[in-house]
Amino acid sequence: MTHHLLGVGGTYPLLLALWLLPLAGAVVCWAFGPQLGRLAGWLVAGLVAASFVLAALSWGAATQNAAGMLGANQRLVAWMPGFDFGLLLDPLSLIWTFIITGVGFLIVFYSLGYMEGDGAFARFFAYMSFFVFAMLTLVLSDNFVGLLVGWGLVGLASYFLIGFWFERPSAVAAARKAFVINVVGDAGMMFAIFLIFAKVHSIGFGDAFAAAGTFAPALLFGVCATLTIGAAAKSAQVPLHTWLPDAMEGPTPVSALIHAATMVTAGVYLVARCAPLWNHSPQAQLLVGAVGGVTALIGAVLGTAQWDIKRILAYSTMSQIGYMIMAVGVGAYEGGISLFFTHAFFKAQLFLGAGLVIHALNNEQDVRRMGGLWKRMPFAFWVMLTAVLAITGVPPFSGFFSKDEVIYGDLQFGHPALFAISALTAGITSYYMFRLLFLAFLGEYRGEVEHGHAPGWTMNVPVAILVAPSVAIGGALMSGGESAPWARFFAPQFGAEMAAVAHRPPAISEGMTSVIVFALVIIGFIIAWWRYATTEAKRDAVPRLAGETAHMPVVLTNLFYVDAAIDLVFVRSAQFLGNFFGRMLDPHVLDGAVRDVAFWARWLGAVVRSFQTGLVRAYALILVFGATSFIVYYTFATYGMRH
Amino acid sequence: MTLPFTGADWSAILPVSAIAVTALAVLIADLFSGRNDQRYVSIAIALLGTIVGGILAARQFGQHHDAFFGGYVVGGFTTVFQEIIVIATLGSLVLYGALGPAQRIAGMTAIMLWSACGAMLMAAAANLMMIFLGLELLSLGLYALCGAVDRRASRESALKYLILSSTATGFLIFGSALLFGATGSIRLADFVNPVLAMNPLFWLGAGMFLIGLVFKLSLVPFHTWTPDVFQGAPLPVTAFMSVATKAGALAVFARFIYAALPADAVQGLLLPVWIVAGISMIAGNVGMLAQHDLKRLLGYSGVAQIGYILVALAGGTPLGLRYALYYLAAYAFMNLGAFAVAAAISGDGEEGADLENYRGLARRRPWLAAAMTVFLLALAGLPPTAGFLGKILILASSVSAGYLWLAALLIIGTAISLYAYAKVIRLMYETSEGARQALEPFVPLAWASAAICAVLVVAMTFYPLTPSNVLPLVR
Amino acid sequence: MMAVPLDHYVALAAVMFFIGVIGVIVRRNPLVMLMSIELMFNAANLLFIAFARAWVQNSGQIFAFLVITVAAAEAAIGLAIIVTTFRPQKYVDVDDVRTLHG
Amino acid sequence: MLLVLLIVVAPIAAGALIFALPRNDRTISRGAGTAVAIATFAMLIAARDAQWSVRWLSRPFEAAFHFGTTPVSFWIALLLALCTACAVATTRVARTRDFVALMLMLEGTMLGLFLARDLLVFALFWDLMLVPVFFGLVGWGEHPATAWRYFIYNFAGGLTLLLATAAFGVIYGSTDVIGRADAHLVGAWAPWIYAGFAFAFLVKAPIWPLHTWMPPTYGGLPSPMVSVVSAVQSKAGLYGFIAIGLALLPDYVREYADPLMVLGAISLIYGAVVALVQNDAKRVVAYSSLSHLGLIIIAVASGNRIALAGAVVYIVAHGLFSAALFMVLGYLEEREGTRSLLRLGGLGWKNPRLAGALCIAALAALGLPGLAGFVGELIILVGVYQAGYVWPVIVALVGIVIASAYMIRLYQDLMNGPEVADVPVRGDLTWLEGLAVAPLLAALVIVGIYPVPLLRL
Repeated sequence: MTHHLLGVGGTYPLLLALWLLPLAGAVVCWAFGPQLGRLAGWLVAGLVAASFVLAALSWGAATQNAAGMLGANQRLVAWMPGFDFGLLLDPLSLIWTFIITGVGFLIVFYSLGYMEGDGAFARFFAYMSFFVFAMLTLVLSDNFVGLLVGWGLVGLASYFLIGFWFERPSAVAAARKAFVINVVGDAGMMFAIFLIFAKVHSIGFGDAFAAAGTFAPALLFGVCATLTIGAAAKSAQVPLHTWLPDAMEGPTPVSALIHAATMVTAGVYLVARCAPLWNHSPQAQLLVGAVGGVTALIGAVLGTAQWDIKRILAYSTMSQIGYMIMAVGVGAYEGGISLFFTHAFFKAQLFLGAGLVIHALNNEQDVRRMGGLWKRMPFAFWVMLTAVLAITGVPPFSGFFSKDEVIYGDLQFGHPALFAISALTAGITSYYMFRLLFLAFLGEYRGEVEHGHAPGWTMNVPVAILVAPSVAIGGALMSGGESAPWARFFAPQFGAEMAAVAHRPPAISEGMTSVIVFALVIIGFIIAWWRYATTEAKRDAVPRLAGETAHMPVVLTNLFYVDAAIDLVFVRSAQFLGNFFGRMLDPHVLDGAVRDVAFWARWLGAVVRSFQTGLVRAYALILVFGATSFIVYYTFATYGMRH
Repeated sequence: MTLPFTGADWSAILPVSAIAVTALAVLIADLFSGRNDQRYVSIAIALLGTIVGGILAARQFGQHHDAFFGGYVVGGFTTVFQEIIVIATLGSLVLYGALGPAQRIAGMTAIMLWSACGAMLMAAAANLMMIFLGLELLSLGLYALCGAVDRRASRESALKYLILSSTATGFLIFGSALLFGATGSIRLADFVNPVLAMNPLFWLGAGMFLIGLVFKLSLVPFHTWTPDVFQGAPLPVTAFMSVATKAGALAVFARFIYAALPADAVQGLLLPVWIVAGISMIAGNVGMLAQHDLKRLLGYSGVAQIGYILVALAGGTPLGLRYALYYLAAYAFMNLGAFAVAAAISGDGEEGADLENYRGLARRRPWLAAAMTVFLLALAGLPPTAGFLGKILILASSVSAGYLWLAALLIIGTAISLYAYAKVIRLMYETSEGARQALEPFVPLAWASAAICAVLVVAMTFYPLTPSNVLPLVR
Repeated sequence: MMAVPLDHYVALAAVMFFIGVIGVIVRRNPLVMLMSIELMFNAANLLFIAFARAWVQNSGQIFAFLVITVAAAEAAIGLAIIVTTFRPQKYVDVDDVRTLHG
Repeated sequence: MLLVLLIVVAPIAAGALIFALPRNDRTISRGAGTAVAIATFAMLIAARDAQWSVRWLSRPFEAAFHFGTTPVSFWIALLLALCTACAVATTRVARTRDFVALMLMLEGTMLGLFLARDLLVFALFWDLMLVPVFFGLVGWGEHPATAWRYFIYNFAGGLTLLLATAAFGVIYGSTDVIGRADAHLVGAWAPWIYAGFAFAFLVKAPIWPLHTWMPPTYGGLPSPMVSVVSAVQSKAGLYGFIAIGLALLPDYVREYADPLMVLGAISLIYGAVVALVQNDAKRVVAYSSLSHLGLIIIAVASGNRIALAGAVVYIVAHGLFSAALFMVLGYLEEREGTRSLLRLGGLGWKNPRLAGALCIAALAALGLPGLAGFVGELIILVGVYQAGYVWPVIVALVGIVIASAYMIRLYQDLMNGPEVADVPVRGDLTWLEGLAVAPLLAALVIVGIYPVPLLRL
């Protein structure tokens, strides 16, 4: 069992700097945006780069493993007993930090060109910088509440960036949806925190994990399940995935950074971070694995039915994250993280490549109105091609190794059903990715835009840079199983789990699985080719696509009715209740009761006044009536007393 | 032959006689004073005399003496009631000075002084004859005062008051006769005889006697005269009635229940009174709800306020009497203050009675409006006024005496009453076009008395002057 | 010893008082109402006298005299008020006097 | 220490003095009002642990004009002074002089309430603080019926409080008990006394179903006053539960915790779903407070120490963000002449500062991690769960989700979307307005990061 997280109270000031630099950037850009102008972008890029450098410098500190204490630690503030806050940099958070700041830097740099001339240039970079800060908060916290804070703040940043062009009602709606669903996740995590705190009286990871063995199974499952809600909401897992496709309303760089590379993988981070909890709860592992598997499949299936280039990528992201979640769920932490790592590169590359296309075609996103672009923008074509090969897991591209680990992990950890699902998904993935590639780049151009504006170097350079890792990094780090640098890097963190499974070898070897998966990938490719890339398909593409659009299975066009169900069950019912209470119960029943009291008081007053007829004799009569009742009382009271 | 009375006896009635003589002085002075200043002469003399009377009465505080064979008790709470009556008289006389055109008011002033004497006699009376004497002296004066203005309403109020009040008096003396028959004595002190506790004649007598008192206290269902008479009578008279009559009757009632009842019969003997008090607290307050005439509204309010005071007495505890006195004093200031404001905004006639004339007062005369607000809040029992403290004292005594149901009725009644009082406040402070623009004249006397009352009403909250060692001197 | 037992006086007084009360309620002429009130007073006087005799206590008799005096004064004021009230019209009827109500 | 008395008297006296200014004065009264409020803030800090007392009654029970803060009331009082200063600084209503005077009197009376260490004084100020608001509703409110509903509803509560106070005094012998640890009342009467207190507190908070006076009142009052009322006056009831219920009658709070918790939970959900569909911006906030106060009631009912610490944080947090929300909405209404979510939209383009202020306040209200609201909610629920109540925690979490929905809706409908043609956009926040809201927002951030002082009970 790894007790390496108990580093509370340590000091590592570098960590503070690397954490707070982006925040400074955000504040400056937010406050002095107009004055800064284009400088804002460069400032943010510089600061993110700086914190990347700092992260690189802290490699040693993060990987140090002295006295059972892995990583570097910086304490921040203590609210009250049990509420100690601190930062933690260990291999896990280091990897995320690298991606957040590294890929983040590239994308910010890319945005310099992409957001060129936008009305709210500075605001965009303020948000981006704020997002980086928030994401760092998430991965660097050494306790659940800090994690939750980051969790909420990235949700806010994503809200701002999805709704960045907030004059668009669709963007506003998408932002609202994303935010609320993410809050559902936050609520789930809060509940997990309550459960944990009630048990261990601390919010620190260390205390919770140290005590993980002592949790009652039901309690532990509860904790993991509620954490899973958080992970599902943030990582767009079924059934809380519906916000991710809509999130594509945001600018493309945002989709690349937040909704592909980093934020949506927070769920993976969460499960990996809480490995000690999951390891003690097989049911929880099964739950998360199942969620991930189902999401991977559904995402892939829905990806085949999309026409919007960014939505295709969004569903593929959802599917890929499904893979990761499944992997870390079943216990193949390295595998999941490696897929996250490589995915960050090639998915960012895909989005940025798509961004090149969209930018060039004046925000045209429908692949039906693309085609033949490889002639117009060969650079984009090659970029996309490499990325597609990477994501489909064609050796020796990086995706091959990571996905291989993930899929084989299912078998290793004894989940053949999940293995089947993920293998199938791999095939579908290759189908829809090549479909995208063929539709966009092969054949004849089907759109109207004659010559959009060509992307500048600030956009091309980052994409070019990304090509390298998405091609090579898998082979460089992850080939060679146990002895691979990747495995050795994570050995101190997840070594125990790996060892736990080492002694039950699955039925078929890793090589065998690779062959099966690759065969499915080929099949997917062939179908895609046959449907979209044969000469006749290319010739009469327009009517074919129209026909396909018309005959698209309704269940797919309605996205499995998940949106509709959520809308009906939660949104509509809440609004109904609200209207009933606010327009019916409140004014007419509750307040009505009050008004009735007033009414009866006035009525009583009228009764009293009705005796004031003004007639002396009537008054005398009333007087005498009163007197009589007195006399009667005083006459008979004594009788009553005597007998 | 020599009279069987000692000098102490004469000195006991000195305050009353001082005021009575003052009344004569007013009449005489009126003959010799010039046309345009006579009203002020009358007022000045009357005020002077009343103040002297007040001082004389105050000097008796603590010096207990049963004058005239125990028929006239001074010291103790007599003094407190007499002081309240004196204050009421002063306040009302001032209103005479503030109101109306220069006219002969010497007569009214004198009559009011004599009525005050009657009330003061009631406060001190310790035997049935003295009670009757005081009551009639008070009432006869009031009949005249009510009808003293040449207005139809005024005459009507006088007639109603005359007939109803005399009827009630009839019950009172018939009751007195029965009491006399049951006990063979007219001294209240002789009624404490335990053997009477079971005597039906005594019970019946006490009952009919109480009818007379309850009428003067204007508790439901003996209240019917109150709204009409309050509305019809001239402003100063209403002010005087609202306090002095009640003070006198309350004094008699207090003496009756504290000093004149066989201990083990008190509960049963007084139950009807508590019941009508409870009814009054509700009926009086709901009666206020739809009124458009300030005097009428205050008439109904008086019905409820007396109910509150009786709640304090319900326990029959020494503290209860103190709180009743405290609340009565506070009530005197609230009411006199309210009437002073009314006088200040009525020119020659009775405009001060019509609530319409209060609309937007805050814009024209902010200070008057503020003072009126204080009085209304006090009547509603809101802080920072004596009304608030009085309420809590009354609640405390009723709770400790176990009369929770009265406390509950008090709470309910108060909640209702707020609506009526706050309605006037809102009238004064709302900014509507309907409000009249003409600025009310500055009336020094009325303003002064309003100011004094306001200050006292607030001050009494923070320095509750509840007269101590009252009860030992009741008998 | 007394010729007529005390109860008779009490009964008579009660009857007188009752008649007085009824008179006040039913008659519309204020003068008659005043008379009825006098009747009530006198009922009380009768009681006072009777009881004074029974208890051999003259304070009762003094009380009776006092009541008579006061009643006279009351009648005087009452008449004055009635006159001023009904001066405008030829007949007297309390039911006409009802401007103040509500 | 006389300073304590001064804290209470100064604002009231100043309010009275302001009437001496010329009738149509604006700037002087506004400035003076702000200065006085800030002065009270400073005096509060100076006199944190000081007390001042003088005998009031000796019979029928001991009572004293006894002032001094308790650990809880200190923060509420500070909040009050801060809100008043901010609200008065930018008052822009007809008859400014009178209004500012009222605001100061409101502050003074409420300070009296929160500094009172004597039940009777507490009851006195409880009724007294209704009066300025009543005048505010009469003189500046939208329609008179509101004034009645507010005044009589709360006065009814005040009366039960009065009766309970009297009974407490008679039975315990003294009302000089607030902030004393040893004063516990038990016996046959105690439950009824607790009931009397509880009714007053529930009306004041308000808690469902006694809340119907609140939406019209918050909607009708001019925004400077409603920001103070919603921020602080609504806390009087909760403070009562903490300082009187839990301190003097703990057994009965515990015994009747479940009904209290049910009411709190109902208010929480009820307010949230109603806020979800309101189209009047102020009413959205009004119903949201119903929901938020429900959470605090749950915390109080749980009686758990951590939950109470959280309740204090949340009381302050809610004060800050509701005050900020109402002030910003007030600025908005002054500019646009309407506060209907249906008519407004897209204001964010032209008024970034306005949008920013509203955004921060709204985010704090929906409990965004990192802001004060979150701290309160988290710690409260941690405590409530620790106390063994599971279902209220779940209800609260549902409420938090709905809160995010209606607050985001509020913000987006006003600031986002296409600009609406027919409403004029009259300029962004002035520097003064910005300066007035800034302290509240800053406090939200600070408390959100470092709530430690508030957590020391």
